[in-house]
Amino acid sequence: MAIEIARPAKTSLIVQTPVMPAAGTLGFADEYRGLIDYANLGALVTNPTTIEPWQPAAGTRIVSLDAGMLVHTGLPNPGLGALIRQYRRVWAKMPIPVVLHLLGTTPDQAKRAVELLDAVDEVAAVELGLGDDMGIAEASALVRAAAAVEKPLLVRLPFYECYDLALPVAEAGADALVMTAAPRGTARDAQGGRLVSGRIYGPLIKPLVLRMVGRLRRELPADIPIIGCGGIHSPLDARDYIEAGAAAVQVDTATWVQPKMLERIARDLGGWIATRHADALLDEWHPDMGRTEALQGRGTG
Amino acid sequence: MAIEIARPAKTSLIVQTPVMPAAGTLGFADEYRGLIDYANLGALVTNPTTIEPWQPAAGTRIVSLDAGMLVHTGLPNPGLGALIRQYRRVWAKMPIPVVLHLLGTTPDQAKRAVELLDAVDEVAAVELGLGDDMGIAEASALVRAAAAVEKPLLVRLPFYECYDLALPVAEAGADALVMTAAPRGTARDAQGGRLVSGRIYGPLIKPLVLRMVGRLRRELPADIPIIGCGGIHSPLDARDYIEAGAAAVQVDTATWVQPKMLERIARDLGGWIATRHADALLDEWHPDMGRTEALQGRGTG
Amino acid sequence: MRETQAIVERIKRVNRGYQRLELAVDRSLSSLLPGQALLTRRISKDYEAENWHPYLRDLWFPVDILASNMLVVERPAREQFVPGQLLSILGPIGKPLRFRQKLRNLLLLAYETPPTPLLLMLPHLLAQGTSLTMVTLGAARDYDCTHLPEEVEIIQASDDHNWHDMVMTLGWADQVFVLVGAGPEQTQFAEVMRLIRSRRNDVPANMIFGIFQRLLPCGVGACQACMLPVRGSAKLQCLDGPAFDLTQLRLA
Amino acid sequence: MRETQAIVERIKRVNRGYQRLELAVDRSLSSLLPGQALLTRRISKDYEAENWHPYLRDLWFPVDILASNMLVVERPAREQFVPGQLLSILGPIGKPLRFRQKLRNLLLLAYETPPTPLLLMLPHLLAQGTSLTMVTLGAARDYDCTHLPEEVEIIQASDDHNWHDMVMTLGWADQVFVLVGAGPEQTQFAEVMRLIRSRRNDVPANMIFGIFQRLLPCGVGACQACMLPVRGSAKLQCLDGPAFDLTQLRLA
Ligand SMILES: Cc1cc2nc3c(=O)[nH]c(=O)nc-3n(C[C@H](O)[C@H](O)[C@H](O)COP(=O)(O)OP(=O)(O)OC[C@H]3O[C@@H](n4cnc5c(N)ncnc54)[C@H](O)[C@@H]3O)c2cc1C
Ligand SMILES: Cc1cc2nc3c(=O)[nH]c(=O)nc-3n(C[C@H](O)[C@H](O)[C@H](O)COP(=O)(O)OP(=O)(O)OC[C@H]3O[C@@H](n4cnc5c(N)ncnc54)[C@H](O)[C@@H]3O)c2cc1C
Ligand SMILES: Cc1cc2nc3c(=O)[nH]c(=O)nc-3n(C[C@H](O)[C@H](O)[C@H](O)COP(=O)(O)O)c2cc1C
Ligand SMILES: Cc1cc2nc3c(=O)[nH]c(=O)nc-3n(C[C@H](O)[C@H](O)[C@H](O)COP(=O)(O)O)c2cc1C
Ligand code: FES
Ligand code: FES
Repeated sequence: MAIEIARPAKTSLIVQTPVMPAAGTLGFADEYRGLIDYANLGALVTNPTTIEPWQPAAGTRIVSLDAGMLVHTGLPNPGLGALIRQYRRVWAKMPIPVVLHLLGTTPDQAKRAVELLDAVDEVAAVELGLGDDMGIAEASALVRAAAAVEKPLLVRLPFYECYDLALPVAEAGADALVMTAAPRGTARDAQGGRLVSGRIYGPLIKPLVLRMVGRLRRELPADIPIIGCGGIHSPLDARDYIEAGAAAVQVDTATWVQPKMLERIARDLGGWIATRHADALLDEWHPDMGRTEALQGRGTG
Repeated sequence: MAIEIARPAKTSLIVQTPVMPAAGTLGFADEYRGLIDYANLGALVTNPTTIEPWQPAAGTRIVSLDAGMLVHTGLPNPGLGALIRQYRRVWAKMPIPVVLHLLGTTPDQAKRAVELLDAVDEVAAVELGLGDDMGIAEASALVRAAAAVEKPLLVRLPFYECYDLALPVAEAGADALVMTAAPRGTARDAQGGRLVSGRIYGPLIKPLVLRMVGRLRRELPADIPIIGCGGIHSPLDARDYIEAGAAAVQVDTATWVQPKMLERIARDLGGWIATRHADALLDEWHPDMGRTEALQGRGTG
Repeated sequence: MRETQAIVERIKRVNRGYQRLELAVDRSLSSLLPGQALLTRRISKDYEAENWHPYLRDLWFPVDILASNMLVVERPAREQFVPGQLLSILGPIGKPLRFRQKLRNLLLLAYETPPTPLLLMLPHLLAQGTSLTMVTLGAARDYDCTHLPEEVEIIQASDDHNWHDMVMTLGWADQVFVLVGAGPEQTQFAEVMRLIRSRRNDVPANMIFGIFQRLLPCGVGACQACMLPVRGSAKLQCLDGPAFDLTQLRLA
Repeated sequence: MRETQAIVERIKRVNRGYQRLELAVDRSLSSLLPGQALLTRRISKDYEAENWHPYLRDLWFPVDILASNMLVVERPAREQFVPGQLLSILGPIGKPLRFRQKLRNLLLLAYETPPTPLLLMLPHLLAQGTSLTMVTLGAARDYDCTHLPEEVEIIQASDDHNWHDMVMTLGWADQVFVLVGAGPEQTQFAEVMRLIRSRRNDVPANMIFGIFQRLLPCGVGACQACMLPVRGSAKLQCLDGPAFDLTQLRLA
């Protein structure tokens, strides 16, 4: 079940299985080697990167929540140039396309990033993450700058501004929309005793994001693929997103809690999508069955 | 620890303990008699009511979620006039003020409701619930119509539009803001097997709403009280809202799961707020201690 | 209706899919009657360490009353319990079933759901000489009935909801209780009513009752999630149910 | 680093606050060394029924290795386990502690946290003749040490972090491991370093090591939540830790 995210007159991103990690969960390259068989995923989405190096955040990084967690890392990274030097040889060996997550700051920085990235064949596509509280004009300008890239451009929308930004961002040049970044929240740090802020991940956000995806799928033009992302923690969660209209999904912190779950979701969803059009029963494809003839026939087995 | 929500030249709402149920959780009057001692609460907020009678929703009403639930009842009620006739004698006997939750539809209906309610002494205040997806102009017009009421007017803000609407709604005549209504979401109904929509309640929404309350408390003028509402399920959750800047809290579905929790939160928070200014240790007030002399001295013991 | 605490005292497997738990309960629950249920959740001794998973209370129908402070409930075997588990209980929930005076032949139909909520009435009715027939239809047939009192006639319907002597079973009954699982109950009740009407000409009021077992968020009439369209007015499963006359209920 | 499954085989209370669990584990974990840990979560046999509470994996430091497939861990007594509980384990996490060659006097300081992560090293070092002193400071003093090998000298510090012979204990040690709880570790390590420096003039590099026990979301270097500012570069607790030279760490 291959999905193609193509750009007129540019390169395209071909995803064999519509399941990939959410940016920030799997690292910059092959950190999960030995735990996950990357060949079973649709793509690798890297941790967020910036043109300049970023240092880790001070203070509490993690708070455990009911059915989720708060994360505030400060998105440390050595800067795009250093990252490319450090990882391009590992990326070249990955059995799946590499999507580089670029943190959206200014159009100027996006332009510099695009110039760097167009020279890196090991990166198959770029995912731009929009900052919170961006207005429509600011977001559009940023996406236009990033859309100068020769590769397909995915744009991840912020949670609260999802409805407002979806169409303008698509019109500014996004080839696919990722819905959504994790929402910001506040929780009490059990260790430090204080209220701290950060992004909220986990099963708890799924009902909220699932509704957004369903609603925006009905409202947006059909030719803009939506990639659902938010609290997917099981094959059934992923199927819910596909049923709500997503073309593919990204799995967030489930991978940290149960690394095999990412691969399991990928294999289940790939098989399910391949077989459901033939009106197969839901459990004719089961992740423990191993690869089916159907998939082998499609060249992904 | 009494809180007064006053209106210039109108009546005021005095809440002895800053804890009340969220609209829709405790029924229209004394449905929880025998399980909850109402005298320990700050106020009763009724289920949502409308001018015209509303019928229950068809289909799935409840879906169990990780750390929460999806609810879609259709808000059945016999219409405001019938409700007042049916419940005013019970309201008169309540040991706490009754806040009637009025579902916000049109300015015209709000005006009719206000005329009915001003003649009902048993109702101490009105809480207006704004519909989702209301623009600023529409919400302001609705609040202005409801603000004609002689009683204090609380306005409950929708989740996603909270930031946009808070200030306009306050300026249109709200005496206090309730933040927020439960967000809408989508989940799979385990019984029926289909994706269904409804409002999302429970601990899962707390980190999201807590951040909104903290942020809006910093941004709004200090004389507009904020009542925090979203996933409060323990005394510590309630204290988090007070620390983030709320003047009072509403407890949602925690009451259904563990009815005594509402009273427990009320007694803990009342005691904590009364003692913390004297720099008492956190556990000098403990809900199992019974009523303290401090509170008895204030006439609520 | 009160909130009380109970303790799981003993656990016993009764068949392939079900286990029975003996619960030490508050004495106020010993007056519970067939049809009434408990809204239950596991709690820990330490109230502050309260854990909110699963979020909703479960609706448990007792199957036996052993003593004034001892109830038996039946739960799926896959749920894991250990003796000593503390429970918080809201109950009794609902109104007792009302049996016809001089009831001779009672018919019980369980459709797509284990017959658990029907079991508490069995010993009492057998003792007063009522003849009891229980028919399991659809997925209800997965429930192994060998541990039930042998005086109860158990019939497994065929895949197309037929059984030998169907006309007689339906004709002889002077009262019928139909149990369906949570889900679109009105559709399921409509199916059973069509079945009954196809074999019995007159279906008078006050004879065939449907038993609901929806998830009940509050159990006290506050949340209105259990509201049902019963002819003439809106009824609540938690206060007025679980049984409603199927000739009065709006069916799908 | 692998993902494997383990089973809780036996449970034994060791003191007022703690219990020990014997875990049947994958043989790949028997080569685990002092300092290394397991990222653990409870799972059910039915993978599809996966339950996500609590959400994060716990960091468990083994305290003993009984056989090639048998580890012992120590958990707070309030956590409830039953034999047969299935666990998912990511591990080993982190690098083994590096002991000085010809180590004679090892000093262990546990500050505000039970000394569990320090226990696996004890039998091995005692066997090779190292003299071991463990000082408990602050809340670490709540941990009852009577079940530890009697050759280990246990000292409870006073409320103001003093103890008899403090200058000697600090002066004689040729290596020190300082354990603090999760929380603002840099602040806690800074406090302990001030204490040490107040009684010992020279604190050379490669002598005093801080042991971190933060929550680790991924354990494999992907999430970067455990990144620490160590002089010269950023280090990860999960890959490079749990021990870092306290003279190299940026302290608060
Ligand atoms: C000009 C400028 C420079 C900044 N420089 C820095 C800096 O050097 N270091 C710094 O920490 N902050 C910097 N910030 C602030 C930064 O945007 C955040 O406020 C801060 O990083 C908070 O970190 P966070 O973990 O909440 O990441 P976020 O603010 O949430 O980062 C936003 C972006 O990162 C993505 N993202 C965030 N978290 C994750 C995650 N866990 N997984 C995947 N994707 C994620 C989002 O999709 C989006 O692309 C800068 C802001 C500006 C405007
Ligand atoms: C003119 C008009 C007439 C309508 N008439 C009806 C009608 O007769 N019946 C009907 O069901 N729908 C009616 N609707 C639609 C209605 O607004 C909702 O779409 C529908 O009720 C969905 O129900 P809900 O449970 O999601 O309530 P909501 O749509 O969420 O109700 C919104 C209002 O109810 C409050 N609210 C919602 N749920 C709760 C709760 N559980 N506890 C406390 N407060 C809550 C909110 O704060 C807000 O005040 C009407 C809409 C319009 C515009
Ligand atoms: C130019 C610039 C550089 C920053 N560098 C870092 C950094 O290295 N590490 C970090 O944690 N935060 C960094 N920040 C983030 C700030 O500390 C702060 O979190 C961010 O600007 C959001 O600020 P606010 O809380 O005022 O919205 C940087 C911010 C800016 C504007
Ligand atoms: C005038 C009016 C009366 C309605 N009455 C009811 C009602 O009695 N019961 C109900 O469940 N929904 C009622 N609805 C709600 C509709 O069924 C529907 O849920 C609502 O209008 C939202 O529609 P949407 O899904 O198109 O946004 C009513 C809607 C309107 C406009
Ligand atoms: S369960 Fe809440 S009204 Fe019946
Ligand atoms: S725990 Fe994720 S990088 Fe160390």
